[in-house]
Amino acid sequence: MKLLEYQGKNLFAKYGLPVPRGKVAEDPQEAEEAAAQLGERVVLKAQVPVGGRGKAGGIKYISHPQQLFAEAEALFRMDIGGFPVEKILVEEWLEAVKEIYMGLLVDADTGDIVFLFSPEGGVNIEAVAASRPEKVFRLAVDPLAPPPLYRLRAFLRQGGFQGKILEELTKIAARLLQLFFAKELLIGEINPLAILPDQRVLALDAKVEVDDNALFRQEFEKKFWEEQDLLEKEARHIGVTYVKLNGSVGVIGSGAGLAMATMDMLEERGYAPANFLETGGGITEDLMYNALKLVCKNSQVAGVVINLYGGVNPIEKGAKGIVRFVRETQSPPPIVVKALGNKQEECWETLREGGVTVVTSVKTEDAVDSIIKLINSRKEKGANLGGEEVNRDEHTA
Amino acid sequence: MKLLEYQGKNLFAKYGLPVPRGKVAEDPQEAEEAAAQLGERVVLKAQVPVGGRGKAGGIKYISHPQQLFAEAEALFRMDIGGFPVEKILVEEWLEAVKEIYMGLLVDADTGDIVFLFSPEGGVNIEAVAASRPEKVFRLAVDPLAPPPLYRLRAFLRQGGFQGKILEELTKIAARLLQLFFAKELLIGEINPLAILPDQRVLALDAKVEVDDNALFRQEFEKKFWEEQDLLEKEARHIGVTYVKLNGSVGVIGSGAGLAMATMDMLEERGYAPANFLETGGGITEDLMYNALKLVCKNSQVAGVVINLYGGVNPIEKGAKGIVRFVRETQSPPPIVVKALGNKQEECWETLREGGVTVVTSVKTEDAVDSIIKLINSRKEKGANLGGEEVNRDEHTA
Amino acid sequence: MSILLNHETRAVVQGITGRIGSVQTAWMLEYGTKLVAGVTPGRGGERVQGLPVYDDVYAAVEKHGANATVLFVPAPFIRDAVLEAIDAGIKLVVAIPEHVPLHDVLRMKSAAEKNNVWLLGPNTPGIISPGIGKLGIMPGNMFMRGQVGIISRSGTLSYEMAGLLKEVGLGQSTMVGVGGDPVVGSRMVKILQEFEADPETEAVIIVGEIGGNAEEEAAAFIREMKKPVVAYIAGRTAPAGRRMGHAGAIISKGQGTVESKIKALEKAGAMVAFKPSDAARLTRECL
Amino acid sequence: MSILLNHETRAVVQGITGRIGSVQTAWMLEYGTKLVAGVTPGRGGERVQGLPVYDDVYAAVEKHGANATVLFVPAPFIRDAVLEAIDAGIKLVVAIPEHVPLHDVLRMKSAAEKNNVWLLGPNTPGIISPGIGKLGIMPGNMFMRGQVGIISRSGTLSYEMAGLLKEVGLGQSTMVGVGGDPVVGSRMVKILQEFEADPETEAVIIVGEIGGNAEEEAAAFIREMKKPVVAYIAGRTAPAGRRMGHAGAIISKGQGTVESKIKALEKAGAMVAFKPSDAARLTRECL
Repeated sequence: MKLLEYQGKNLFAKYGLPVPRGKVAEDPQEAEEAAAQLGERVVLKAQVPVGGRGKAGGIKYISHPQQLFAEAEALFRMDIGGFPVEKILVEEWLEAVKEIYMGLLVDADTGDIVFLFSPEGGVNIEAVAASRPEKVFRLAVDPLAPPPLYRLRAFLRQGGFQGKILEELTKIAARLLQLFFAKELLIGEINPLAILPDQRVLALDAKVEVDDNALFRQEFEKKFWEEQDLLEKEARHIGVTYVKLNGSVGVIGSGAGLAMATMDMLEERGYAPANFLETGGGITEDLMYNALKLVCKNSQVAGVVINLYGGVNPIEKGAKGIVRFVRETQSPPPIVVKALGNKQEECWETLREGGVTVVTSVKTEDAVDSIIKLINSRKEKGANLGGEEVNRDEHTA
Repeated sequence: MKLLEYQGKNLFAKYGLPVPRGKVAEDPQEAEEAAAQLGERVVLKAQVPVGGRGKAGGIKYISHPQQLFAEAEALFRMDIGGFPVEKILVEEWLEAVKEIYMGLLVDADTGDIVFLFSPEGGVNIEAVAASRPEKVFRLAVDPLAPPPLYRLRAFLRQGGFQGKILEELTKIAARLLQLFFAKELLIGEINPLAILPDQRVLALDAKVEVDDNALFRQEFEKKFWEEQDLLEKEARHIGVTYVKLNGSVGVIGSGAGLAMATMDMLEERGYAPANFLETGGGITEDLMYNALKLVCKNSQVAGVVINLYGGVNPIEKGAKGIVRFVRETQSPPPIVVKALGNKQEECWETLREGGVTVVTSVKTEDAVDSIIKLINSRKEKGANLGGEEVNRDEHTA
Repeated sequence: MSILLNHETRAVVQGITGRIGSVQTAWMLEYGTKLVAGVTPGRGGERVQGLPVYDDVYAAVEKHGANATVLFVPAPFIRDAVLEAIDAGIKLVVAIPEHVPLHDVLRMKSAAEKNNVWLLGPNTPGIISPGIGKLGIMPGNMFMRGQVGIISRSGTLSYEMAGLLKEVGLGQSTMVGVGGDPVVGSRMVKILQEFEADPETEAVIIVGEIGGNAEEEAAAFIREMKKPVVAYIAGRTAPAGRRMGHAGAIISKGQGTVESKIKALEKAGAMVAFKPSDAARLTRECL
Repeated sequence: MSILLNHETRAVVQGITGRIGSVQTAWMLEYGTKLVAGVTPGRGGERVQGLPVYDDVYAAVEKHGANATVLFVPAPFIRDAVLEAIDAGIKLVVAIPEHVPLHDVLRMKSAAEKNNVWLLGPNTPGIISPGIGKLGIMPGNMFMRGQVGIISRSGTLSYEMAGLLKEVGLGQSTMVGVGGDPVVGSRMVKILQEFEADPETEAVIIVGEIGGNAEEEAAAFIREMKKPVVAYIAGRTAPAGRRMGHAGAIISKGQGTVESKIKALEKAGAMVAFKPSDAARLTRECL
């Protein structure tokens, strides 16, 4: 979950990281009021959870108060990277004599936390990293023994700083590190970290990504996910992972890999998936019922293929949820269930008794072929409930 | 600085360590009111900063409310180990089915922190430690890597506990450890830690000693030292260490070892020191003036021997303070100053010009002999200012 | 032979008193796995599925010589449970749960590396050496003893792959689930090295998916391997920028695509299959 | 020769920009000590007493090959300053300040031990090898090069002892102040071992005081020593249960008395003097 800039800056301030004076506004009127407290020259910054905002025109520098209302109005009409601008951060306009990059992130390949630092920060940091990598300094951070202040100081000294400014940077680095560990961030980045003409050092931007898995023990001022797609929100509530796609065949898998493979095989047969839905390891009768209901809320869905393994999941209970859905739903779409593993026979029996098509083959393509066949036959014949059995490969023990 | 039991228990409670319900009373009336909220059977515990309180009669078990007032009155009349009872802790009376000892302390010899634990706690813990040392378990604690919960659990299991009680003890141990490090304790001890008939585990006593040197960054609810000797309190204010003794010769040293050696040599000559005063490394003109004034407030003082080295201390400045004291005081006692090290000549000159007796020998016994001689001659002749010079051993460079 | 999990393995079940822990213990025992004890703090002295329960892992090591553990501890508590197992001297740690906070994973991984411990997961089906035992949640009936090693980032797809191999008459030496999280305890390449050194294993199947660069990293070693490697990578149709169930399954800034992985693997000499059943067939053909 | 502080010593002064740090740097330089740099965070780029000032110890090590440090950092900050010096590879750390919180001392000591670093103090006058240099606050004029090693828990008494030795014509190889706190960085016995091994040292004087059991612990080694050991223990007249200036100078529960120390030392074959001038005389007699 990415925080918006202003949320990140509030978090920064809480951990003693210096940020500019500023206020969030939700309409041009509020923006004008906020600016009145900040002085003549201010910056308006659209609050959207995507990068490249500056290049998209989402940042406005205001040198005359009379320009402000119109510019704010224009910003609130914008849509950046698919996100409508609903909030603007109004900040004092500060000019930097030097822009620095400082960031903590996780290198997923190695599992290391890395502290990145460059005395040449700002919008072109990626170009600097590519063309002059010697200007980007890297410190591996052991999560079991984070570097103390003095190691950070020696690290930052490589950027060519000394004395008071170095001390200021060291304190900021230590606080960023403290924040990163205390709030279990995935990313904590300051770019630019600006040195002002009066030698103050301030974080002019804040990029913070938090770990959804740690939210049970971490508080943040706003749960950004609440603004996601409604079906995805409902999926989270049910306890499954759902990603909406553009095809017509609903997909439910009891694991992420299996669900993706099912999608891949649909595509191989010339069909597109309507969604990705993964149950995880918590299948119950209710969960399966709710998952199927969720998938079928998408009006594009012409049929659903369900691919399950009984390992940690009690597929015999999942079967009951599927049967209940079919029974309680008026003209449900065709459904094919492939289910193997622990208690597979019990699962099959429940499904067959409930009139659901069962694939006992180990090949996912057989389940895909079966649902395609059912969808097509439904199209031809009109609305019939599926009740056929596909058993091309019943070697499974 | 030792905390009183109730202060220690308040600290315990803050760190999630379970303690009995209780309240502090400053007179029998308050004790009765406190008891009324706690039930029929209560315990009255005298709050004094010394051990052996139980054996001295400082703990009273009250089974009938009508006994309470008289017993409380009796306690408030007591004096335990030289401390008058000014506060009583009134607590619910709990019976233990088992008494455990748990303590964290510093082994000064090795510099290790040790976690001590015995399933046979209670008043006889020292006897248990002496006669059955295998019943006292010891865990060395590295201050750079304190043991995590799981190590504590395995450690405490040695006491023969398992299941729910072990889990409860483990939590208590972890919290005691957290408190010990968070508040930088010198001692954090629970004896007894009681298992009650209902399987609850509670700290029935609290022995907490805090580090005076850490008080600049630690807050405690009450600074107990404020109740110390008045002269010692003033000494702390001036910035020196003062210990009142029973003799007649005031001693001031610029180091603890030197001051003690001076006392030892006075004793060798048959004289007793009136005090120990050590300046530490912060000598200034004012500090020396104030130190001398403090020493002379003790009416027993018949003379003062001052023993200084100029290393970190500017003895030439100290000399000015001595001279000022002599000049400003009406009939000051005889004073002898031995001073060596950096800027010794400048120091001697100031003293001599101020009419103070200087010993330039390196032997402390020469300074001791000199002050004894002055005191005795003063006794014989009445009150004269000392002005003689003792130079038996002037090899010093 | 087999890798990591063998006849010397004496395993403990951490979180045995939980619902899933208890049920899975029964399945593992039924499969013939050598489980010696369970551990749940606060529950020492009980018995679950006939196994003694201890309050700590040290006790299971002292009393039963336990050298492996499988964890059904809830995600919020798994970090300390894993650190305890490592501290107690356990050398194979199988962390089943998903939704483990990343910072906890980083700490677990760091401790495992410092102590030369095999940490599988989190978010793994576990490990199975058919005919010897299983530490994990995989359905035993899908697997069969044989000469193919499987490394999988997905639980369900590893079961499917085992079932498909059985159809072509092949069994497995060991199936290792590395876990579906962005950061997992053991690198795929390390497990490949174990399979290359194992005399029983004659071929290796990699079941990969989008996200990360484990497959690309593995490719560098495949180049040097004597044994044939077959791979299937799931997620050809997954949209960029979306997490596909597994926290680690995401194409981010153009990194971790199926194409990049296939390219690296093919260049290194691995055979890449378009679907799992093709991977089984290709493996049959090269043995 | 000398111990710990010798001709190879290249020292840095941490806290050089403070009042005491600056004054003592001048005294140490005047005494001929090889000081290569000062360190104060936030003051890099300045010069004090002609020495360059850096923001961190690592820089002084990189640029000047510093291998020792003397600290005039205020007590609240000394822990991190010492840990930094150790982390930067410094092998002799002299921590002058008193009133250092005990938990900080414990951390410093633990780090020093893990890294085989000599930590003197806190609350030490420092170390002086007359004729070579001094890292500390002792007045140089009291000391003279010679063949007696001094180990002292007290600063002022060590100066007095050096002055008394001079009177009887003896100088010192090295005087080591271990510090007056209840827990100090280096054990007296370790320093005795260094003196025993040092060819220049012909006798050792221990200046002890009440409190702790450093002298008792040293006695166990004195028994094995070839060189004569003379001791003086201050505090015969100190009352029990009161801290005598030094945080470590306290007779607590009957432990740490002068009698106990004298008994242990005499039993081990040391000569125990009743006053410092006797110690000087005894030393003279046995050389």
